Amino acid sequence: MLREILIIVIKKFIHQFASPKTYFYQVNRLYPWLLYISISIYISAIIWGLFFTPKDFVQGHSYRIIYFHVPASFVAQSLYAAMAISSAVFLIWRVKLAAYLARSIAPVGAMVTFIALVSGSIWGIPTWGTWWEWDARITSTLILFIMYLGLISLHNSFNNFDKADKLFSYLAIIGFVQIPIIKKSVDWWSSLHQPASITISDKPSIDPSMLYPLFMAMIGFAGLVACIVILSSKVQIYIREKNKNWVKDYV
Amino acid sequence: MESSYLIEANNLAYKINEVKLFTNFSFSLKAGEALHIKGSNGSGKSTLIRILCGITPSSKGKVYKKDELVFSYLGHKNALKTYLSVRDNISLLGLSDHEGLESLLSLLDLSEKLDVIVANLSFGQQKKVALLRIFLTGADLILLDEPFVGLDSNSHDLLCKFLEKKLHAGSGLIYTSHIPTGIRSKDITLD
Amino acid sequence: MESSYLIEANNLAYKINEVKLFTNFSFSLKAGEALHIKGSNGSGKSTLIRILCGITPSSKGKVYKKDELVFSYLGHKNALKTYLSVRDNISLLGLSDHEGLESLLSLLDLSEKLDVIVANLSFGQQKKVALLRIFLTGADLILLDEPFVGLDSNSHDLLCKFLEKKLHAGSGLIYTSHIPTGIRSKDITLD
Amino acid sequence: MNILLLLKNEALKLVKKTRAWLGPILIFILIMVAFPLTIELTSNNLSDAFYPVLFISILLVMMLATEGIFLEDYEDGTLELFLISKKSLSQWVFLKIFMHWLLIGVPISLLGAFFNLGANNDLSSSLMIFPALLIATYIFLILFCFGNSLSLTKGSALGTLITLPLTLPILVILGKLNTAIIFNINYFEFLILIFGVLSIIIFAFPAIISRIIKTHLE
Amino acid sequence: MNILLLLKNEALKLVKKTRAWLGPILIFILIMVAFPLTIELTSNNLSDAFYPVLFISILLVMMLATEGIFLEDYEDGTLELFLISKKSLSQWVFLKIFMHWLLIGVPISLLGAFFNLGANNDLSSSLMIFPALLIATYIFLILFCFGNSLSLTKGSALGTLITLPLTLPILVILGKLNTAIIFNINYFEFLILIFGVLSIIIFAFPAIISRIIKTHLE
Ligand code: HEM
Ligand SMILES: Nc1ncnc2c1ncn2[C@@H]1O[C@H](COP(=O)(O)OP(=O)(O)OP(=O)(O)O)[C@@H](O)[C@H]1O
Ligand SMILES: Nc1ncnc2c1ncn2[C@@H]1O[C@H](COP(=O)(O)OP(=O)(O)OP(=O)(O)O)[C@@H](O)[C@H]1O
Ligand SMILES: [Mg+2]
Ligand SMILES: [Mg+2]
Repeated sequence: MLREILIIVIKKFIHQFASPKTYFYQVNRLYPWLLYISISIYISAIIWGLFFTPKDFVQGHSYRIIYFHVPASFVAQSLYAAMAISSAVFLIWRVKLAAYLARSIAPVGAMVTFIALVSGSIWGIPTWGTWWEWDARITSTLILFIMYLGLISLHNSFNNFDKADKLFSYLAIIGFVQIPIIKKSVDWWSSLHQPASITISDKPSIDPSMLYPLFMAMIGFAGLVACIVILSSKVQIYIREKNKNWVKDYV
Repeated sequence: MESSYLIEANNLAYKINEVKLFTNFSFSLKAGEALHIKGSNGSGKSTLIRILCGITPSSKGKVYKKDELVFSYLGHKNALKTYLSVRDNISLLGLSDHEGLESLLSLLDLSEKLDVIVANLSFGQQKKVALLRIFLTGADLILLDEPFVGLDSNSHDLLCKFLEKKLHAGSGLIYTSHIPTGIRSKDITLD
Repeated sequence: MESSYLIEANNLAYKINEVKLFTNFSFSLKAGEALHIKGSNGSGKSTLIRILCGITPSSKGKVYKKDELVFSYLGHKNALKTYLSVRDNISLLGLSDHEGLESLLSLLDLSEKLDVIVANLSFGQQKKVALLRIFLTGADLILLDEPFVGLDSNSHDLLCKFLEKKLHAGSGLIYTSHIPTGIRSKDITLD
Repeated sequence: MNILLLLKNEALKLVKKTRAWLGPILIFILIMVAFPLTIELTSNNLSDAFYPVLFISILLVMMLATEGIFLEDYEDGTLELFLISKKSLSQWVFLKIFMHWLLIGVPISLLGAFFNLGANNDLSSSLMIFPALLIATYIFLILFCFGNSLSLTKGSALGTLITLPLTLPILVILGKLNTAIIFNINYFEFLILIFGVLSIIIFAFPAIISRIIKTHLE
Repeated sequence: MNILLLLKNEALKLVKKTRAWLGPILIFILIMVAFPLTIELTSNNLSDAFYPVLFISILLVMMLATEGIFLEDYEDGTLELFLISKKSLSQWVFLKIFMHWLLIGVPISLLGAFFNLGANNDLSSSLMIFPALLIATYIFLILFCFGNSLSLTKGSALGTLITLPLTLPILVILGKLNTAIIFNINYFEFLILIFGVLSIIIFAFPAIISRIIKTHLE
């Protein structure tokens, strides 16, 4: 008896919290804060990294693209994880908001993955002397990109949103297997790409003067991407619920 | 008593992309009864039958079926493999040893077509093969979506007779048809 | 005079694998006349129509057509691309600018379905789209194989009216149907 | 009994539809016969290129074999009937995949081992590649079925786009296995690895696929 | 005008049916991306295997692109309507093949040249391979259409079996051309050879194919 009441209460709570409307207004309050803080972190990281760290022993100035490349590569995968989790939440608890979120992460993920690919390619020209190499990590990043595209086109090809959400979620969850593969690819396969433990210079671990700004850059970048996800999710909520009264009122 | 009904629908509604196809559809069907679903083209008859079968979920409302209800369904599609012979198509459902097969085949004028591949049959003959498979499966409830389409008057009468026999024997029947059938049934119209 | 006939068939016969389907089929059709081909399932009606169209060659006999006869044909298959919208299917025949399109669409209750892909239409709606394309093509001779299948009574009447108007305007019509149609026509029965 | 009927049905459908059954096998033979022609070669080059071509063509042929694997049953209404009959859809999916493997995957693995004999003139490597191909064909079949079920009504382009990322890791492992065979090291490690993958997905995926198909039928 | 409508129709059908259009292109990309992964590579091996894989996959992809090229129109009744309309069937076949080439053959030739850049890092060989691919894709398309028209209702296995012997000579010439490019000799000789083949079959085959289709419709 007590347990049932408890379940009902929890369900009510989840329901309340997971209503697109609540989410919409909460996120609206959060958004400016997140945006300004992330921008300032990212900009200061870049200023620190670009102007106040020494030139790399081997690569000269070209290594500074790291403040772009590593955050993008990292966030590209994290976004996928977030999307897969959202999808699982949708499939298990039928929370509509989770499906909206998952769907809105996909294009952002594709974009960030694309940035990772392009920045890596540009970086490859001075360092490896080629802009592309069929190496495991690079290829698997390309695959991640294709995966995002596949998810988006899967969702777009159904005009019945209910169906589209379910199918999207199944695929997103199954596709998660590639994340560990990307992560581990450098260790499992001999590869041109930087393994996690070895740095760009010949030193055994990354120099703190590079590490701290890199760390900051990653946080700032992640925050910025989160802002874009928020925007994208608002668009998604608008598309799905434009017939609902609260959306009409809001607009 | 609930349990005297074969199938019961309560306030069914169906929306597709937020457009209502039908709302508030309720009925109940006892053993031996037939229900004729009428309505113009695109009014949602086929969709309704699919909801009753449990293939499509309804947007609102519920369908109650008797426990362990065995039912068979034939939609606009015949579910025949056109590249297989009539015999193979029947044996796909494990019905090739059915004792009633021979007589039904000759009734439907299909005896000679047993080894012809379905693609080489005429439109009406294909429908008859599909119906034959329904006849052979014993079912408590038969759902047919425009079964009379393409049948000549002879086969039409045969189908009616068969269905009436089934009704007598205590099965239920739900069907759609744009042409009069001659089966005594409750009508219901979707608009 | 020969030339007053739209189409004339002389002693047509058709065998398939040396089994006769029909023999000695003759008729002639003047402008303004309709011919209703009757027969049980599998008697060869569709085959006959295809022979008249010139798709299938007959085993014996000949079909004479008026010079430069323009004719349109709709068989059991709708010749629609189900993955394209109704609009695209119409424009495949170059008919999307036809002035009669709008009014016909609303008559057939299809105005709202113009951008729906054909696969998402109901059975009867698909038939109506196929018929719509026939309506839009001006032809001296119309050959229809069971065009009334799956149509609700409203659309059935519309089709009859349209065909009668065409007959008045001097077209010829050859069709098959298992159900009574209400079009005044010569009958001929294949057995 | 029931399972037997299902198996028999799938076999009947597959065999009678030569496009679905003989087609992929013929195409595989075509590739393996044609590819040496495109190389102006010393046989050294030939055996260099042999394994990549073998793996890629197996991938492709499995893709072909599963093209429209559920589409026919979806379009002609068989799937709806099946759903109504209260039999287990995931069991049916499993049996369908299994039948495809038996009738296409196994012959192709055999042929692959045979062609390996031709290209490398080496019996032991053929014996080593055979079980790997057996496993790989099964895995590919399952993955492509997954993609095909997702894109059921939307054509196989989408299905391919979806499945592509999932098959690549397997290809990479096959590449490793190839090296392992050539240098005769670690062979069993990689074989066990793909076998492990197979044993995870062999039952899990049919269940997922059956849920996806149900979603489509709604 | 009439021709324009036909062309527009074929383009519309092909593009809307992504399975027929994007599918083959995607599969081509898949192969070219996947095959390096199967080689444990020094980039030397990679460019050794590149050309065979390129040619074989172009052959395959053209086969896929033409699979059921006439079947759909046959099954849904469009072909009958066409026959009645007194338009030239062989013109229609020609336009259909041409449209497939434009929408699938050309992109794939471009991609092939591009991947060649990736594998060999050599612009001049890419520029040389591109026209050869353009011609080869057209020839393959025509030949496979021929096979498909023969086996129209009987599935593509038969069609493949029929076409296979016809495509082999082209593959051999492509192999020669490949050597010609690498050693920079005789390139134009071979190019003119396949161009000659194309110019013979480009009009002859549509006429033959249209007769075959008519026979099927009877
Ligand atoms: C298109 C080419 C490239 C792609 C797709 C790519 C992709 C990636 C990915 C996926 C990561 C992992 C991020 C994470 O898990 O946190 C990464 C990290 C990294 N990449 Fe790249 N990369 C490319 C080119 C390069 C180049 C040319 C360099 C420099 C020589 C480079 C240097 C690094 C470094 C230093 C890391 C951080 C390693 C760590 O500590 O984990 N990458 N890249
Ligand atoms: N995905 C979709 N998008 C838009 N409309 C759809 C979709 N799916 C179905 N419909 C519409 O829903 C209706 C379904 O009709 P249904 O097939 O149930 O009709 P019906 O009553 O059986 O008609 P008929 O007598 O012609 O068989 C049609 O009007 C169809 O256009
Ligand atoms: N290849 C073949 N092998 C054997 N029989 C065939 C073949 N092709 C056609 N037939 C037979 O020829 C007849 C063709 O019938 P057709 O389609 O003309 O009939 P119909 O009068 O239109 O019938 P319906 O009213 O059912 O449409 C059928 O009996 C069919 O079985
Ligand atoms: Mg219907
Ligand atoms: Mg007929």
